[in-house]
Amino acid sequence: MQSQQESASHTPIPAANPIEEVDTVVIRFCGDSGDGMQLTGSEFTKVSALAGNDLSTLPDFPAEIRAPAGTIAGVSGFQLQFSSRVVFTPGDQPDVLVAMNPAALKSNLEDLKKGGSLILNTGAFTKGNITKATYETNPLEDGSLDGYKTYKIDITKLTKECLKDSGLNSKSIDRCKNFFALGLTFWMYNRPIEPEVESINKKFAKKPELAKANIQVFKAGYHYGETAEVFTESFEVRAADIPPGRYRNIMGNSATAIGLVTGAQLAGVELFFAGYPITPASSILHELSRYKAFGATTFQAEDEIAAACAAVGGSFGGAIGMTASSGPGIALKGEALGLALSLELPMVIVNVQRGGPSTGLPTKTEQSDLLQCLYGRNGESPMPVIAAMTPSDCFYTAIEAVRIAIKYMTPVMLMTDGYLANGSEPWKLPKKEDIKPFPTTFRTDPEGYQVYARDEETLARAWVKPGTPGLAHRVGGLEKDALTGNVSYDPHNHEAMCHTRAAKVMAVQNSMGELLMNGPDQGDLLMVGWGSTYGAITKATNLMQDEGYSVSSCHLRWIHPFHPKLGALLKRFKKVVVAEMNLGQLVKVLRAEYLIDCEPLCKVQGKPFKVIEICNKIAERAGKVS
Amino acid sequence: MQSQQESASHTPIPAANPIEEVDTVVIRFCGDSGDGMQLTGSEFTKVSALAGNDLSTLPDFPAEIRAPAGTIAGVSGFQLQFSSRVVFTPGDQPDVLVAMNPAALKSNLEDLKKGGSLILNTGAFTKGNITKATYETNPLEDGSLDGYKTYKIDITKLTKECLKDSGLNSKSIDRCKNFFALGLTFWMYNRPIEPEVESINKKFAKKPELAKANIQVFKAGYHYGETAEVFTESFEVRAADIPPGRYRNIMGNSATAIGLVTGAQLAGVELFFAGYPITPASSILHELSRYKAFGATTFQAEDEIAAACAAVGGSFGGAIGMTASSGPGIALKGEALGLALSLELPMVIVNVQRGGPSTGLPTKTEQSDLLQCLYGRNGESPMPVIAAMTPSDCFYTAIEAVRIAIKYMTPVMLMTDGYLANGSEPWKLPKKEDIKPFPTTFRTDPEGYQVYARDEETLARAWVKPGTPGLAHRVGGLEKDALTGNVSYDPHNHEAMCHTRAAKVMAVQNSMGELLMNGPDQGDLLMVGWGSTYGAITKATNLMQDEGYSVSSCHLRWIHPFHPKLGALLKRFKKVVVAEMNLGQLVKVLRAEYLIDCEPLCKVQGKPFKVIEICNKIAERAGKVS
Amino acid sequence: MGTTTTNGNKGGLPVKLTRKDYQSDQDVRWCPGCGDYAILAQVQKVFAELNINRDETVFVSGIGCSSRFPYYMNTYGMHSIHGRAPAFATGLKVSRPDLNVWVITGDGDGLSIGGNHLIHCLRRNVDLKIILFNNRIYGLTKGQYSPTSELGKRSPSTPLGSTDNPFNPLSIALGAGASFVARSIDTDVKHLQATLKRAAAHKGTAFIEVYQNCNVFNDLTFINVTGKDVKADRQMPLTHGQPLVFGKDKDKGIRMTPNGIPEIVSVGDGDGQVPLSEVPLHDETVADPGYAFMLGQLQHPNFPVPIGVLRAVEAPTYDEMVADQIQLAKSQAKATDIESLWHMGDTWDAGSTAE
Amino acid sequence: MGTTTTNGNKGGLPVKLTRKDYQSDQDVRWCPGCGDYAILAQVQKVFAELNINRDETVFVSGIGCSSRFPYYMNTYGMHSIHGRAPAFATGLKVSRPDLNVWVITGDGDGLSIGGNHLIHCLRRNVDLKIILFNNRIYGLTKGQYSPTSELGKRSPSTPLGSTDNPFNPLSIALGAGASFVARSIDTDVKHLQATLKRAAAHKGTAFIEVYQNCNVFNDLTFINVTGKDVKADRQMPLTHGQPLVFGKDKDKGIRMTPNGIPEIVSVGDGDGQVPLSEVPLHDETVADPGYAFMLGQLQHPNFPVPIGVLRAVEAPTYDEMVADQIQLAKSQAKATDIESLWHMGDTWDAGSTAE
Ligand SMILES: Cc1ncc(C[n+]2csc(CCOP(=O)(O)OP(=O)(O)O)c2C)c(N)n1
Ligand SMILES: Cc1ncc(C[n+]2csc(CCOP(=O)(O)OP(=O)(O)O)c2C)c(N)n1
Ligand code: SF4
Ligand code: SF4
Ligand SMILES: [Mg+2]
Ligand SMILES: [Mg+2]
Repeated sequence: MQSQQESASHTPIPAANPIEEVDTVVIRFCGDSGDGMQLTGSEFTKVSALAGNDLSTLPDFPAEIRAPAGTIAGVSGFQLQFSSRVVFTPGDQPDVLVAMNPAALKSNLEDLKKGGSLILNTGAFTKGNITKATYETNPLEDGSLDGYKTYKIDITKLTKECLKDSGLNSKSIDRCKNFFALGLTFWMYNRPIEPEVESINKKFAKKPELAKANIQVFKAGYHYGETAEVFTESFEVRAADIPPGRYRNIMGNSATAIGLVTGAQLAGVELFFAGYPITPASSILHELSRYKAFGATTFQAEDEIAAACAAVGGSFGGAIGMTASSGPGIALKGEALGLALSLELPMVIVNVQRGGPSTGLPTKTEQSDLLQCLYGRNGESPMPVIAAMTPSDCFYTAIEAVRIAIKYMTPVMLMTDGYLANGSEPWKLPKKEDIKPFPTTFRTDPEGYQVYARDEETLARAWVKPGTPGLAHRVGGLEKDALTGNVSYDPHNHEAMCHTRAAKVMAVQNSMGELLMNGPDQGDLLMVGWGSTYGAITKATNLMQDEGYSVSSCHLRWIHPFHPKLGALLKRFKKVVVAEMNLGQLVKVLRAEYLIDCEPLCKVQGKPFKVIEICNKIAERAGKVS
Repeated sequence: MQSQQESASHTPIPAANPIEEVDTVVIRFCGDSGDGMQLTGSEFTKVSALAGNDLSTLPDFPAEIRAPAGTIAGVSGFQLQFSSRVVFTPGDQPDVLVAMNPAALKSNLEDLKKGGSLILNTGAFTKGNITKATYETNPLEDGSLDGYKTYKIDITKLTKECLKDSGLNSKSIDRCKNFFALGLTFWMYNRPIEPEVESINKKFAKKPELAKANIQVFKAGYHYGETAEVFTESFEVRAADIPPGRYRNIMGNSATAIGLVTGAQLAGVELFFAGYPITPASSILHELSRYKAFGATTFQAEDEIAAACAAVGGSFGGAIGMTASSGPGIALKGEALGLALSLELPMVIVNVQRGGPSTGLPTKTEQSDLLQCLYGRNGESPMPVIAAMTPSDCFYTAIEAVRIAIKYMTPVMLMTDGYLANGSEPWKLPKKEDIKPFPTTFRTDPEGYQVYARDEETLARAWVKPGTPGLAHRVGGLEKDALTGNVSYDPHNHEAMCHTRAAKVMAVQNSMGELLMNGPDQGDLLMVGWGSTYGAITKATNLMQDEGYSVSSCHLRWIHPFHPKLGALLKRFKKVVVAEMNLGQLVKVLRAEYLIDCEPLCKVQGKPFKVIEICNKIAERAGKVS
Repeated sequence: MGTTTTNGNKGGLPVKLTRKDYQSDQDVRWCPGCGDYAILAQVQKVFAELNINRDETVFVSGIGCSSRFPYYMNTYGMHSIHGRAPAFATGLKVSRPDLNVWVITGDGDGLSIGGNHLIHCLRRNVDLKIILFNNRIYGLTKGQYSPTSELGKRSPSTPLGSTDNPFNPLSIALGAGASFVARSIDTDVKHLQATLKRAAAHKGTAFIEVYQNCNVFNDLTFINVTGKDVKADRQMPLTHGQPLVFGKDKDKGIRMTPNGIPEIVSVGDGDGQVPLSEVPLHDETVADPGYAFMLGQLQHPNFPVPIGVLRAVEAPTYDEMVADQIQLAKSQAKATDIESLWHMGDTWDAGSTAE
Repeated sequence: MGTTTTNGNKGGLPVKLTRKDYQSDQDVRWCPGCGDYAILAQVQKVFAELNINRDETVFVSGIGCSSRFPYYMNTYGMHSIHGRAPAFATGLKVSRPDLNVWVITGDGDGLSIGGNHLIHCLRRNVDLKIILFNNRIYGLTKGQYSPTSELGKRSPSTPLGSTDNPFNPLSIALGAGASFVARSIDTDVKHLQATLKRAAAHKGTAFIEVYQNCNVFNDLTFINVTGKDVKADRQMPLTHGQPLVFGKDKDKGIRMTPNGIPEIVSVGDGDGQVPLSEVPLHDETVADPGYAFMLGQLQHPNFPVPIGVLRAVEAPTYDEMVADQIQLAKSQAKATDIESLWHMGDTWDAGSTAE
């Protein structure tokens, strides 16, 4: 059996044939924050998507808004894996690295595949820039690039040449050079140029002179590839065999935002979202603020506490209250979430995790808030916790969060992370019929109303909108009588209420979907994951299964409570390894719950797992199928 | 072997002999909030302590400041166990219940031992009060008190009589009636009256007319017992065989406050405490604010967040920063604690736990913040967590918290609860020589200073006071370079720092005291506990050992990290049961850590365990020693 | 009581309501003699008088003695967490502008832990009525000094006296840009009723500070100003359009020097006196909050303490502006069905059916 | 650099320091053109001029672009968490009154999430110097509107324009009772230096709002007031003891009506003009904050924007009062050794040795 590891079979090897077919390519664009690498990357993504490739992207932002030009701190990158097969991750190692300046080269070269292609803008390799990048000698000359297929092109100069008659000033001209690089890569991967010309025209509609210049430079780059005899080959990546339908490239935070709106519509309630900006969660607030016409009201609060409280206020009023933040902000919301679960009101809290502790690594990804999400509240404070697996899965998981929140009258924690938030993939747009609505019933009947009386199945109390005649009532954070909801200091009532709140959350098990399995449901090794590690774990498992290893993987959408079938599944494997981007948090919970000696595979580097890292662990722990 | 269960052998049974000797008595005073029951209880405590009894007390406050007189919500109680033996708890069931009004009777009677003594102030059993207490019929008349030795005394009237010539107004006179009850109990337990007369004189030094009246009523109560032939016997509880020395009766929060001051003095640093009032933690702030002369600076902040931050500011300045709160306030401090552990500054956070979730049961006790204390912060945020066992142990545990904080340059969470905070016991005052100082060394040498360079043994970085020449440096919440402390986004540095912070906290294991064991270190059943359950678990274990059960108990002072010997110990028992006042939080952590199928014994009623509840569990789970 | 179940309330809206109709079935549990009783009673009376719909009213509070208030009102209510009531209320009002939302808070709840939410609510001008019960003490936690306690206040946490200058709640509110600011007194039944009515009628955030006596932990703290015998000289009741005068005989007045400093003048036609006609008339509607701020700063013993409405200006409310934007967005939207949201942006056809 | 190690600084105190001595070895990472650079430079220059001891100085900040400031100062420093810098600084200053503590914050950090700590710090008058970099935007999180952004501000979170009224930072500060309140401008080098010097000299909390340009997300937001061509007519520089006049020819003045409302007057000896001698003189030391509040409210386009020191009054500081109490307690204490603390209250002898 052949390994499908990304880097194995499709290095763009020079060949006589001018257009070689490859099945998977990983390309990374990097340069200074001001160099427009995010735009370059997303334009290339768009054309790959239109070509029918499956793909996955990962931007990498610097922590500063605009660190000094030319420094390593200011390097911005965008990685894309596109393929004629199903893609699970943005790729372990780029096959092609486009580096617009020395700092970009310095900080990205170690990731490039041995023998990979390196496109360099030599125009930026001035003495000053080389020093700023902390190089001691000029890498173009000191032999350090020997192991790579290096294309040295003075993009800066070529761009200038191309636009010398444009009438633009030199700063504006310099800003166009990313489109030269884009043109080059279009030629390399044999992409049609018309859609891009159109796209540039659209993007710069308000500045036609810039549109014109960028198009000119883009074409120049393309033609340079064609004619300059620098590249001896170009490649083609065929359309992937993906399910037919209409697609859209989607980033995780967009999918979350759209999913939240969809959830509210499926429930038939208004959406009230209160947020406070924080990286990498802010764009959920930004997106939702543009969906007013779809029933979303947004509120930028003075801080995260106010945001959480305002959301609870919204829920009390009969909207589905929501908030989103990242680690430090979630820490601040703990007290308010305790109130929400004590009031038993529905609510969705999104935690887009980033590197911690404290302010940590704000622009990097991590999964180290799991225990905080499960336990970061005073008292016995059970709350459903679920996690999204891929950028587009954020959509479905957001809907699930709304469903659980309303069905069980409880706040629900929806976990994603920086990798999902900013990463993207093609999303096959669902049909309305495919998604089942879950209409909400507000109680309106005063007859026999008891504020904390419960539904037998879900243990949820009734949701009542203020304004409903005859149902006026008071709720609060003090312990409540199990029926009337009046303040109660009764010892046995309190104990019963603690048990009931826990039981209600456990009842979520009764309406869960399927447990997500990949491979046989028994064997040597089960790889368990949650959240954004889905792609890497699944890909690695598939590869190693193909290599003959007895390994399966199981990915958890529901973390609290666990899926009812999980315990039995774990016990059918000799070994269980949990791969997570923390020091072993899910492992703790699984061990406590099932008394299974599962082992962590940890990575806390602000970066997602590489497929190879997981493969290595599988090779170490699993035997081959006999 | 004879059972030592409190209620077994010493009920005050009427006898010919006027003074019967008993070894243990549990008495509870209860009445309206305005009836002075806390004072009555603490006066009786004082005389018992002076008599050399061992003892333990438990007050029970209503949640309202002064709920309407006569209602159940307004009942205030004070329970005391005193004995000629070692006392572990305030007692499961009172032998004697003094109830000053119908509401007090209603809400306390169910706790009274079958056949116990009931002293009732019949003067308060008016129609109105009976109704307010939600009685449908008069309990004095409807036979509901038949199972008890009931003493019906019109204390209200007797007090009035006694003071009719005092010149006091009737409201003031009525306020004296608790001293009548106190006098009665003094007679019952054969206490000397002089010290109490002195104590009253001292207490009311500024209002001599009240002192006089109270003494008069107190004596009247005493003589009423002697002469009225209502009581046919009186009792004596001999001095306990306790270690010789000077004693002081101490409540948990006082012990914590004094311990914190002592810790700072042992470390040779200033103490800076920032707090925000919250039940039941406020009195730590109150006490410390009176210890300015002992090096304590206190600051009442605008909220808990500011308090935590101010404490970190104090630590940055070279004082030991401290804060104290209860569940909801601790929830608010999470983000600031994350910063403290990222800055690696010493700090002590006291969590005096109360009933949760949310505002919960503010005046009741609970242990449900354990997981919040362990995990309630974003990112990988390890922090030592320790817990005090008894009111006087709060002193030693507070010292231990300071020691760990400074030695390992880390915030430390010190957990107590409402039961410890307000409960009291005699504390044998230590000698200065008995407590080892741990002087702090501040770094002053600029030579070779690296901000995050570490001590090899403790992994602590150096503590530098601003103002030290040549050592100016900057710290912050972003990830830091492992040596220089400069901001670092390096992936491997981040991973290394996460591991180092965890390892540093684990290093606390190297300087721990002994693991606290009671009984053989192997057998059928190990009862594990932490915090305020110490008394009940130990007493129950002792009783059941005496009954021949194979049971030991182990009480955890160090919860994170665990004691290095704990794992091996747990494995030497067939069964492990963890008794805790929550739904099984320590159980989760132990299971995850040691993969041992330990079982929870939970109680979440806002009240401490009764010894009998633990005995029952032991009987269920342990076998008899053959 | 009929179908009464909602923690024991009556529902519906009978023809003419009385104070009792606004009382919930819960026992009121403040200390006997607490000023909170009087405020509760006046709110209930005013609500009855204004015939306010109980089912469309929500009381939101934080934590503190005063914050138990919602439990006693036969309306919808939420006893939330310490200091955050304005935030809950903002979320509620913005998502449900049709409701009548009142916030109850204390000097600790509203000005200590909750100060930030309060000022942000005021600057936004969310259409809420906020009553701050100022007893200059933490009642519920048994007597610690609060942000309105006087400098030097001895309390359990400040045995040698506090070292913090107090806030002036009115100044904080005006500094935040509040559109309606008033002060009243628990025991001044008529004045309190009138002030509550004014707040009820205001569109935007109405902020009322009520001097409230905590007879257990801070008895008589306002007596220097509220005492029957001194009241006339130490209070200056404000009435829109009426001169800024005070004293039993209204013979003293307040005006500003050109340097912007308030001074007391003797009013009358005598020598060195200022004629009544030249005493400034109180104007609640001055756009510049500086005028109201100047009034709010007047303090015993140098000046009389103003009571009544200091400022009441009309301004668009936050909730209204948000509602307008939603309206606008809806009216301009090409589509509002969920599928069109999914399809926003660049889409393409792919997979085997795509050519 | 010698023994340089402390995140790379020099220590000690050479004879005469220059701006460079106050620069840390860290690369400054703000966007090219950001106003923060100018403020950093002026702080460093002023520190050098005043020869401030670097080792006894601590800069504390929250989170935001501006809050990176401490990293660039060769002093002690703490980059804390969002909004809480005044709280950290309060703890530090109260426990270490000997240190010279400065707080750096932004309009989001200091007025949004951190508003409460700011106002409490101001009312307490802790001896801190607070510089608020007001760029009317959230810079670090990429351009959302802030509490000082104008109503209607379009930003990523308010695509149809914001619906919140902005705070006026000076009004908030004065409402909280600040003892020193000033405003300056990033690009006005001399004015900023002078203002920083005044703050450095103030005992108590000194609050300076600095108009700061964020050229990436909110370019030219203050240009209507700071623009070279309009400056003279739209700014009113304040100098203690000098008349409240402005305009290129100083021919316009500000004074108050008896009703407490500011008005612009034409200054001169002509008809309908007010002679210069009758224009009020600026007085920073007025005890009543109402005067400074009135100034702080003056806004473009109706009025000139005052820059400079609005208020500077002497008052005891919080840290000083705390220190005094500790001193007092120590001097009155019968004993201060730890054993006497243990033995406080009722004690007794027991156990077998007790008779
Ligand atoms: C997060 C949190 N911190 C602290 C408390 C404790 N607490 C309850 S009420 C209160 C202050 C009450 O003062 P105020 O708002 O003036 O109300 P009052 O009781 O005087 O009416 C405090 C500190 C709490 N419940 N929650
Ligand atoms: C608890 C928390 N919430 C949110 C953030 C995200 N955040 C960082 S800076 C900032 C606002 C910055 O605005 P401002 O204070 O005006 O500073 P500027 O960047 O404009 O200088 C926000 C929202 C955070 N770091 N921590
Ligand atoms: S403590 Fe004070 S404020 Fe609270 S209920 Fe009692 S009297 Fe009222
Ligand atoms: S984003 Fe704005 S405030 Fe931040 S560094 Fe850049 S220009 Fe300055
Ligand atoms: Mg109060
Ligand atoms: Mg800003």
